[in-house]
Amino acid sequence: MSDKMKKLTVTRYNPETDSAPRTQTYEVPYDDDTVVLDALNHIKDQQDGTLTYRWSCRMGVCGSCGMNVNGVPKLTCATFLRDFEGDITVEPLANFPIMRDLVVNMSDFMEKLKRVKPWLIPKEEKSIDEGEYLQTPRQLEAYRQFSMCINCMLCYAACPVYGKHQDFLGPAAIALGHRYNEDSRDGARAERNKIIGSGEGVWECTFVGECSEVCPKHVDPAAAIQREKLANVLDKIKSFILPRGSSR
Amino acid sequence: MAAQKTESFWWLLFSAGGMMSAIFLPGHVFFQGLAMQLGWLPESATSYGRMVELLSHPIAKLYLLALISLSLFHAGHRLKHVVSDLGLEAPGLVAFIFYGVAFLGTGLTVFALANIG
Amino acid sequence: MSAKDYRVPEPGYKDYIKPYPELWWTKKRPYLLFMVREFTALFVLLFAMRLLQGLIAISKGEAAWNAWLAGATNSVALAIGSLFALFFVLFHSITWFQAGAVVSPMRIGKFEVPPSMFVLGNMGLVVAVAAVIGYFSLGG
Amino acid sequence: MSLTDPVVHDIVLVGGGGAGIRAAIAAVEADPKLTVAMVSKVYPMRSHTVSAEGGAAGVVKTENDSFDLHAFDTIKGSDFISDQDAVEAFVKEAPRELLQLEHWGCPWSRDPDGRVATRTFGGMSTPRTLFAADKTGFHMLHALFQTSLKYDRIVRYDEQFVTSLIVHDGAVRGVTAIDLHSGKLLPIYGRAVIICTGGAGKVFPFTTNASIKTGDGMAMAYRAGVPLKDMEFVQYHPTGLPGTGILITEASRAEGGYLFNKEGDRFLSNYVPTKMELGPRDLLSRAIIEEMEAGRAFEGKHGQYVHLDLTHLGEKKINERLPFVRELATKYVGIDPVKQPIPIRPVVHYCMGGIDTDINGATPLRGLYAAGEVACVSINGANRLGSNSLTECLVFGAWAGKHAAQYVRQGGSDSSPAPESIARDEWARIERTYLQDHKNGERIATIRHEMQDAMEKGCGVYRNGETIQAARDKLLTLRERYGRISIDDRNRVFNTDLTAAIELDFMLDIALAMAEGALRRTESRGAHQRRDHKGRNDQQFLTHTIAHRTEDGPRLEYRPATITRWQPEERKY
Repeated sequence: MSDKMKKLTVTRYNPETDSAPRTQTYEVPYDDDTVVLDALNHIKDQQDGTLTYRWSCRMGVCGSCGMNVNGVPKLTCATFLRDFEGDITVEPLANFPIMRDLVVNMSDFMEKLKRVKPWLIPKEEKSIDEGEYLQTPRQLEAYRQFSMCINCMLCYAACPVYGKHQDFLGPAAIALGHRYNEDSRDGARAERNKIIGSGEGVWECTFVGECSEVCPKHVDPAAAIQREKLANVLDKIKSFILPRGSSR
Repeated sequence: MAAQKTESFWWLLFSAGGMMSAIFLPGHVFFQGLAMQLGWLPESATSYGRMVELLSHPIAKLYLLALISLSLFHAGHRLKHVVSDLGLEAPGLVAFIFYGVAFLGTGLTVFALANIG
Repeated sequence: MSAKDYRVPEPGYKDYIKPYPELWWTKKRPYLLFMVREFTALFVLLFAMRLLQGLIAISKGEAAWNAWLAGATNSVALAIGSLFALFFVLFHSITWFQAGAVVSPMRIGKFEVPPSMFVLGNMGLVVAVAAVIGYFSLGG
Repeated sequence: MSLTDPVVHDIVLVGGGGAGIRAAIAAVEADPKLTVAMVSKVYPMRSHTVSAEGGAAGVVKTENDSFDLHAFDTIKGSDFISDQDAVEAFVKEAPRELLQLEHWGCPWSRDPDGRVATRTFGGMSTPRTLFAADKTGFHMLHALFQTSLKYDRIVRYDEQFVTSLIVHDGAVRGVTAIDLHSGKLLPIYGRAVIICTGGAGKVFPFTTNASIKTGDGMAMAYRAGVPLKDMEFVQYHPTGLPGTGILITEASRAEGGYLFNKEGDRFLSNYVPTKMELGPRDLLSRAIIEEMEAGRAFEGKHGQYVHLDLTHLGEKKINERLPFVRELATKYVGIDPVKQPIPIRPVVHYCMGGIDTDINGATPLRGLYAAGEVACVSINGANRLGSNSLTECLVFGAWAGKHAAQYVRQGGSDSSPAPESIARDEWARIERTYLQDHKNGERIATIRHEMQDAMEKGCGVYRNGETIQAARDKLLTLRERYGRISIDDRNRVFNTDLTAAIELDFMLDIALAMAEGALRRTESRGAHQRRDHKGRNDQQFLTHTIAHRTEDGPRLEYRPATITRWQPEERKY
């Protein structure tokens, strides 16, 4: 590392001693390759072992190290210090309860994820001995983008609807439901729609669109949600016109 | 607060109205708004006789009904959310007012159109 | 035993929950733009009502129409209002088509139409529609 | 109170990655009554399986391929010390498991006719590697994790840091775990325990491995008296980004990428002329090091490197098959592989060794099973072939789960709870070992860095007796200095300073086992290359190294590798 130094103002919260979060400023050396996570690791290793945050893969795929950097939800392993003029503020992801320092409690999402049934429910069961379900590259392309979600929670931190209404299923969960709905092998859209099409589902979304802006994997959850809205309405119209046998 | 169960119905009207107003409203705002108010429209074009003649055509009636009614539902639905975004959480009342306006406006449009020609 | 009987120990310490700011939409530019987008609905509402007002005047007969028309022509105040309305209605059109490009991306054969082109194309449509409206409005 | 009331399950599973989740599903499907506690120090979808990129091998397409061919490739790749019975069983089960994943929704890349697509990996003689673009591990892990959500009997204990195995009367009875949220020690009892905690790449400084890969499971088993097998074999992946060690997948070579030295030569023609870029990883890593030593590598701010050139593949193919490579190279080294070659160098990637298990995943300790990178069956021998490890997670994960369930059904380890004192003693040990305040105590980061440095110097791509000895001596000193650590954080909630200290404790054990194994294997085989003992010595070392933990360091034994149908031959490509 070079001699260049950067000031990081980091949120600290220790539930055992603090009643509310406070901030602490550290100074770290950096060069062109230094990411925010490296800076935090430097602090933890050399200056203050009590600084608490999550991280793992350091290559933008495990989804652990999401934080608000200068107010914007970011994967800190892919956010370079060189891109910031002046000091940097590092806060825990917005809209989540803070467990400690930069660690947020995401059990709400884990609960919600399960509710959208994010697993394949085949149109017709096929035994493994019969081989794979056929799926053309084009059919794969129909849902591929929505299968790229790494559950990093940046979209939840960017979503004002979730900020205000914690019952909202939220961008990532709905996008994953959409991913299975769009999978040519799957046949359980109606079942998932019970939750995705409910009051806590797509209808709470006002399409602010920031979820898609901050998504590091270009999943575009906003698109998933709007498409689920449209599909839900079209289904209703269909079942209104053809009351029976209109599963899809 | 979870959204209403009927939300998908309102959303359908909202979307239809959004599309209608996005495509057609700018032209009307320009001509029936700005141009008319600045006196750019020739008198012959706005004469009572011509208006009635234009509006007597069933396609014109249908078009205006769709435009006005759906625009009202579009706007009502959106404003319902704006009010909530501004921090006023009274979903039942707000919905009643905005959708009420849209229904009332639709009724008046039907009534007015029926009385023309 | 059902799985639900198992409990991880209670932390005994409280997570900190930050209240959501009332004026959240003033905190970030994209949020503000979102509010402006939503706010366009007010002008859609007002202008739809204005059209309705004209219709009612026509339906009431020649005198009512002429009176309404007299109020509507050469009115600087109304013209300024219309200018605002035009701005917001156009803002609505653009953002609506942007949203449309997200909801159902357009393909022509194998070619995926990029959102900017989709918006541009649709704005062209708006202009064409306006020309038709103009044709009738100007007495054609 | 630092302890909490224990919880009881039938099977306790440590680790929530590819092998772990597969084991959990296999266990609950094998027996409709039992419950599995899936205990992980991270949320399962954060597990390191997520970082695997290139693919998973299996004879799904039988045109031009056979089980024997896959087995032979694997055995030859292993430099002939994999157990051939295990390899045969593995290759036969592989296609089934890959198809099972397909049935669970994994978005495998497809051929135009809708069948799963395959690519050729290093050391494989035919295209038999299934892939999901270049995010295979990510897609497999998420498909597994999301599928696991439908089983109510898989009870997740997320962010619970397991500190030790509970062993009583010669059988494993569960684990003790620090619940990170409360900071309390939670005893989790079960009638069988499966360990799927992955490898220990973090004992080295420069690795593709995530920060969580600290060998916890290996060390816990080792401390509980279970031997570690073949620990000296550590694989260097030939293509990592300099500086960060971020993995640039072998798939980039499978799709046609070339390696060039400074002089613009495809230098592999001097090393693996028949396979070139698709040679096995150990040979390629060595070739790159040789180029560096001969002064034919580029010099950069993070040391020497060579070029991985994809430019001739074209933008379309790169976007379709290698989008993640493009994303990583662009983001982390500022190079767009469509236009420029990527700088790469060998980087620590995988532990061939691990907990000594049989084909069923069973270890010598009653009730204890292991699968995935943490285990050594062994199918990987001295060098694993790329794309065998994801399949290994599935095949052996499933078998470990199934056999653990069977063991439980047959009574399992005695279900009467182990004495409470075990958990109490564990907490006392934690306080004594990690939470004591030593005046001018050692920082754990310092010891960790010195350990990693010692391992890189002593147990790198090339080793010799002296450097290994120096590394071993250094590790012994570090072990002693570890007794005087002083951590900054003495709070309960989410104490990552404490968990880092425990991880370092684990890693020191693992590093020592690696060094000891390397020191005593006086030959060169696969990933273990000694400058002072060149060439393979089949007479003496067609064997597995079995390391037992003692207070004075590892005690080694040797066990012959199982040879069935394929006799060792010279390994040429």
